[in-house]
Amino acid sequence: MIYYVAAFSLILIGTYAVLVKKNMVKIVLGLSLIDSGVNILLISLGYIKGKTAPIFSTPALKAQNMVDPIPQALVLTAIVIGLAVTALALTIVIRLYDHHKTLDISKIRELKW
Amino acid sequence: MNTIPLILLLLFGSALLAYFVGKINFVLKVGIALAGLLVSSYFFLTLYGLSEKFIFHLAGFELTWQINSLSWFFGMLIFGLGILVAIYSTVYMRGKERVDFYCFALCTTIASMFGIVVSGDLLSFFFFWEIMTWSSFLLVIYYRYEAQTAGIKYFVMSAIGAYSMLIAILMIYARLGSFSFQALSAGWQGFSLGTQIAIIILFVMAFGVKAAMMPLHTWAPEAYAISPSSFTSLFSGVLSKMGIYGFVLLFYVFSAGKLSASFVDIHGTSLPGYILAWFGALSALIATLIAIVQDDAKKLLAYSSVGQLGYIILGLGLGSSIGVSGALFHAVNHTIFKGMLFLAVGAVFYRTGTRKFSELGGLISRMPYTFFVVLLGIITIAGIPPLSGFGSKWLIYEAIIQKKMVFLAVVTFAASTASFMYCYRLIFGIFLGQRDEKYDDVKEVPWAMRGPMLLLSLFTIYLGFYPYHLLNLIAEVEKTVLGIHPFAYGQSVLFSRFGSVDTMTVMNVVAVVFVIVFVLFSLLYKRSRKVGLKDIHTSGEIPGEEINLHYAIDFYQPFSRGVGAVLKRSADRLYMNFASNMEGLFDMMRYIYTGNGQTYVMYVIVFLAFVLAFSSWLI
Amino acid sequence: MYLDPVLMIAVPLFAAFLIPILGKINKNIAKYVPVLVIGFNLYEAVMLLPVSMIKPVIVIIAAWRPPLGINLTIGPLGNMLALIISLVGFIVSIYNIKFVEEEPNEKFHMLFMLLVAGATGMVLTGDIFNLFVFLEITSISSYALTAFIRHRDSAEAAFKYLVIGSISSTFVLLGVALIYATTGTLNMADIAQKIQSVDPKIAVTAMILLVTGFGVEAEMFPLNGWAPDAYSQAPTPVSAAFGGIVVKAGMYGLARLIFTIFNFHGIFYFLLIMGIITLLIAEMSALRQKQIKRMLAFSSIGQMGLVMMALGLATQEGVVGGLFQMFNHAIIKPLLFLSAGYLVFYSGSKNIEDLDGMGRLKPLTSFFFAFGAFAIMGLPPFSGFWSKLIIISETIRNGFVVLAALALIGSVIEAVYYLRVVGRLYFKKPHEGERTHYVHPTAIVAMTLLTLIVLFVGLYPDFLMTYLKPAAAELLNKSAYIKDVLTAGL
Amino acid sequence: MSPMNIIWMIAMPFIGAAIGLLYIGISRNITARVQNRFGPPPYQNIIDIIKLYSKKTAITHGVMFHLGPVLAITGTISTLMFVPILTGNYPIYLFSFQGDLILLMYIMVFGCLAMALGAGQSGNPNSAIGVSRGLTQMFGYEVPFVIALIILMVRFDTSSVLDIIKAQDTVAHWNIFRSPFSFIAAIAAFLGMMGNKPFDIVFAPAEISSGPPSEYGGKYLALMQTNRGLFAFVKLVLYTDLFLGGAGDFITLILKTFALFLIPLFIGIVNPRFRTEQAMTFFWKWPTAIGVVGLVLVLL
Repeated sequence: MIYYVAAFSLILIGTYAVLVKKNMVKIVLGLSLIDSGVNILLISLGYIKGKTAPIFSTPALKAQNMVDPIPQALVLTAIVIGLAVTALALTIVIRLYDHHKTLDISKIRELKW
Repeated sequence: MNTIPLILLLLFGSALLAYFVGKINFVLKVGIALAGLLVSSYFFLTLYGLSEKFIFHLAGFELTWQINSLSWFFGMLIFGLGILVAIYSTVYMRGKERVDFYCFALCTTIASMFGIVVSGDLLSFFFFWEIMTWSSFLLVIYYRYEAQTAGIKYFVMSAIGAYSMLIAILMIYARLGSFSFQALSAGWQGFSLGTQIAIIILFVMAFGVKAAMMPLHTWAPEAYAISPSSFTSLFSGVLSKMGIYGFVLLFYVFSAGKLSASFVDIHGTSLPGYILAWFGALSALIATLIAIVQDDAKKLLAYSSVGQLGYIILGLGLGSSIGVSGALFHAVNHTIFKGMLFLAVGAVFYRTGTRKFSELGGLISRMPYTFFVVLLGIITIAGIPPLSGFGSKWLIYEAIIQKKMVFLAVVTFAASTASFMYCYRLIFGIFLGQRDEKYDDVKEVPWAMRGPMLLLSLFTIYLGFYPYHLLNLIAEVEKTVLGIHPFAYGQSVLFSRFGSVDTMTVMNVVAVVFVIVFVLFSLLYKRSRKVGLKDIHTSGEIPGEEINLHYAIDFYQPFSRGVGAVLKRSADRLYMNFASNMEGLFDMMRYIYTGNGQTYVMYVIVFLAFVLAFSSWLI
Repeated sequence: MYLDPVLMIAVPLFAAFLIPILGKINKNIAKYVPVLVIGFNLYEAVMLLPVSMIKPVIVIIAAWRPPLGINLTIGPLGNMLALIISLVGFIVSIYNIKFVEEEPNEKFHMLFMLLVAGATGMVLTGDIFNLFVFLEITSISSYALTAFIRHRDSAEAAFKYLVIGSISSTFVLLGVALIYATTGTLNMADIAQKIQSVDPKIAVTAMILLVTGFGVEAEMFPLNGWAPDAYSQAPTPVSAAFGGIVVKAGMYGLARLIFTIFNFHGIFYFLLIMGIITLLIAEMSALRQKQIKRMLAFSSIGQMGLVMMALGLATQEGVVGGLFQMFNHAIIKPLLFLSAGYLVFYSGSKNIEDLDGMGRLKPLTSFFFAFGAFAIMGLPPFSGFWSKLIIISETIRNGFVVLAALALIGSVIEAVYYLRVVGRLYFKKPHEGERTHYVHPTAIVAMTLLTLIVLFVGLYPDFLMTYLKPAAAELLNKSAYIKDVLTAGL
Repeated sequence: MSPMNIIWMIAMPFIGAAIGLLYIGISRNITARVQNRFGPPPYQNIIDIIKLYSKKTAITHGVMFHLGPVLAITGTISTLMFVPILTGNYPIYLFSFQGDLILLMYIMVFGCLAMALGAGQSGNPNSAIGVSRGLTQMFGYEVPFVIALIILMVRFDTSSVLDIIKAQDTVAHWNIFRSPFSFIAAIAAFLGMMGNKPFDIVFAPAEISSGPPSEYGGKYLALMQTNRGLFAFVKLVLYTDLFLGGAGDFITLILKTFALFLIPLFIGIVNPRFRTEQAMTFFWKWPTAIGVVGLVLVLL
């Protein structure tokens, strides 16, 4: 349960940051937070209390005793994607800062209407 | 191979060919266009009296192309004027830029008009209708710098009309599951009254725009004035007839003459027809009043065109055989005289470079042939016997009075009288009065331009005394397609229940009297001495040669004072205001896109929250 | 004869990462790689077409049969869209050969191929998580491409796009998570089968999350804030690719979700209404745009609104119309963007008012633009006519006369702003100043190809309709889809 | 076609012109008497015309200038051919079987328009102004005129003049009594048509030096004057046919037409001239209103 709470609070905090914070770095941070939240959520979906990692480390280990492996695979992918997005976002933020000398998103609105 | 697709293929093919091959030289492109037209009109002539059908499937819809007497009748107008215009263009367009483009658009327009009249189903009708709209739009904007607003206005009004037609067509399709005219006329009575009203209104919007019916006419004056004159004559003479063709279809083919089954009758005409007749009559009157005060010859003719089309619409609305015959007869006349007049004005423009009455004058001795054409043209347009305009107007008036629609008759007669005024204005402003010195060297236009005009004037004389063949054709149309019992007519005698007129006698009387008087007058008395136009009686003052006393500016000033109340109001201004207000309103919409990334994210979140909140509705 | 369809994704991906290496060897090779690779994709898509029309091609990867393994499901719909994507990609890559001069151009080609690979993957995959992954590949390459030109505005547009896009992809991931939590599977056919037994509240929540996520790519109002900026600031071929590829893939995701996976009828009405709202607002916003590409972007949104409306009808004919419209839009909008790109290139300004008199200076490019404008307005005999006709016809047949009328009002507005631009091109006097640029033949080839397709489809729509009908049927008949996928490899 | 008819056809224009000119001469006398002076003899106009015909110089400004008067009188004679002149025992129908009222309405205009064209080529701005005024006024008076004719046509359910005459077999059946509204409207229009005083804006000698004919002289003017007389006669005969039951013989014809002729004359003597737009709008007020009442009555 605690995982769900953590996941959702991360998502909410991230969303808050994206919606309210003017600083673009903080927005990117918010995006990362949302990502992490969702990842935790995914992991916790597959987590079953008292089960072990889905690796056949010992022959005695049965599939019933493992947690669901698929969410973990998914999360791995998602993390990579999230990383890529964050990296790209930060480069763009750097470029924006170069051009505009500010990180305030509300001041960067040359494209409108 | 079936002839109808062959003709269409030929026409569209020559359009494309003229465009692509025509890059090489002038003769080639005009030649191709003309040859394509001539060959296809030969094939068209072979279709006379036949009723062919060509059915095929496209995009899952069944399409029918067919020829019957009605389509032949309108096809005759298209090809007749089309060829003359093409011949005229060979000289008129020489030396102008982008002639290939012109030829392409001209051929496409003619092809699409032919497509319209051979359409046996609503879908191909709409298909060709749209092609006609854009190809004629291309010609309207031919003079690039000046034409933008006129062109866009034309296109937008046409688009509104066409889309309302589309809705009507698809409403019919949704109910009948078929686009064909036959299915429609069979299934018309199954529609509820509301559907019938909606369909009629939507169709009338579409056809009214093309037929320049008041108050949907506002595109016409500008578009007519701005397009090349050679095309304008086709535009006004034939293209606007497509609207008339549409009205014929709507009132006599689609509804199969059963409108009175669901609507009340007024004076023996079903209510929609009666309303249409009023629209026609008011168009005739108001457009005529506006035409009188124009200074631009083509605008004058444009308004006059609106007025004359009003007569045709009026005749169609009446619904009796004599009214419909009058309307179709007048349609032919309108094609002829509008063709003549626009070509003649084009000829004047070709030589002088202006169309304004205030700048022209006294060209009669310089361009006598053109003058003659205009003279016959205005006599026809005014409906004065013995030329053909009288015959059609006579039929329409008889039809109105037979139905005892007295107020309609008053309005129509008044419009007709008023048309004398602009007729005179047209001929006086250009050909009579004193001539400006700079036009002293103006020459008559070449024969390739004179020929088409003179040919058309021969037609109006011929139809003036012997309309028998044309009436036969019209009677054939009425019998076979429209389901109306044709009225009685003789070789040259038109009968109504009311009275009759013998066009041959009228023509003979006028001709004989004229010849006698002319001969007596010219022979018995001494030859007259000719003096210049500026050698006039001016109460002692002797104005110099260079002073031009041509009375052309504000010619009907007292008149415009008298009817100022009518002239002051303008549907055009109303629409333009409406359009700019709407545009301002629409413009507000783009402020949704604030440019702030966070706002956009906010939209996403709000959207999500909103949909989640109402998610129970989605289940 | 077609090769393994996996290659349609694998080859562009592989080539994409090969390009930087090739670029080291010879700068010029990089230019031609995309043409070849996407040409291969096009070949594959065409060759697959007759096969997939009869029975969906299910490619099982690594011998894990559905629902367990990841699989590609190439039904008529997926194949059609793959065809559209590779066709547009191919033509745009021809155009790219000369147009993209800005350094580092091999990176551009790399990203472009990633974009195509991602979009192709989206339409071919049968796995919902893969759908998400490919969506991300597409989006990330789009963000990067948007920012490709080193200009302050491009970066701004890219950032907005990125923020909205990544938020929305998070929603997609959340939706996937929810689905997985409740059904325990990621295979779309399997989900479709099992979703029946899931609590509808959860299912609907998952659907809304996914619809929101894909709605961003599909430019649904109000999720389309990124579109005008990104379209107008991205390099021209990228704008064309947005219109022809990214949005199509997004729309495919949306359609797949609501037709195949979920089973809620309310969503169709919702889509219908959102479609008309999107259409109207976009057309109204486009009316007074000052920049040509921004105007085209709004027009693009409007077209997608029409597609949504058609899909929202959820009838065979309606969906055919919607797919037809997607095809048309995918062909015509690149034509407009590509020609507008050259016009902008000549005039050196993105503003419409600086395009005065281009019709005289650059007759060919202006002709292409005017042609595209006429085609997208839905005038016969161009292809746009048929799709619009079918959509409006279906709308009216289903009794939504008012919606049809509103859509047509949108068309009238569209006519006004397109004609204004065309008018400026042809009527106004050109500005002073010398222009020495010439259209490169590759660009002419690209635009001519598009023009010919438009004309051919317009004159002979049946050709396309025969393929669109099974595609629409696939969307509407989910049980057949489920059966085909789940029994594959048996 | 009987020889008698042919003779009448040839003779009638001359007779008509003579009568018309005589009326105009008499009108000059009457006007003079009212103004307390002696006018010229009634036949003065005819003498004038003969003099003009025999004048040696004739100046023309061009083809249309030449053709204008010719066409004008052609129009008038053609109109005459379609008006039944005498009914009774020795009828003079000419061609009136072959045309109806609508034809008459239009063919009457032929002459006016031709004259306007001729005047147009004279190059004199006064002529053009006159024409402009004339057409404007014509638009005015045609409205009540048309209303009057429509009342008659609808009432008798025919557009043939002969049938309308036939319906007025006794004095009590004359349309002047049976359709008074129509008659009033028609008479108002008649004032305009005749161009007498309040409506003489076309010729207005003091303003635009007699307008359209101002450049005409010699044989042209002679022809125009002939035309004027003949046209007056035609109109009078037509009104007689329509409202006074036609005429059985020449004496009746002359009495009736002269009576009609006096109406505009007397009105004209005591009235000043209208402005052009006043003249036009005048016809749209009372005459039209009265006509509309007639229209409503005939419909009921």
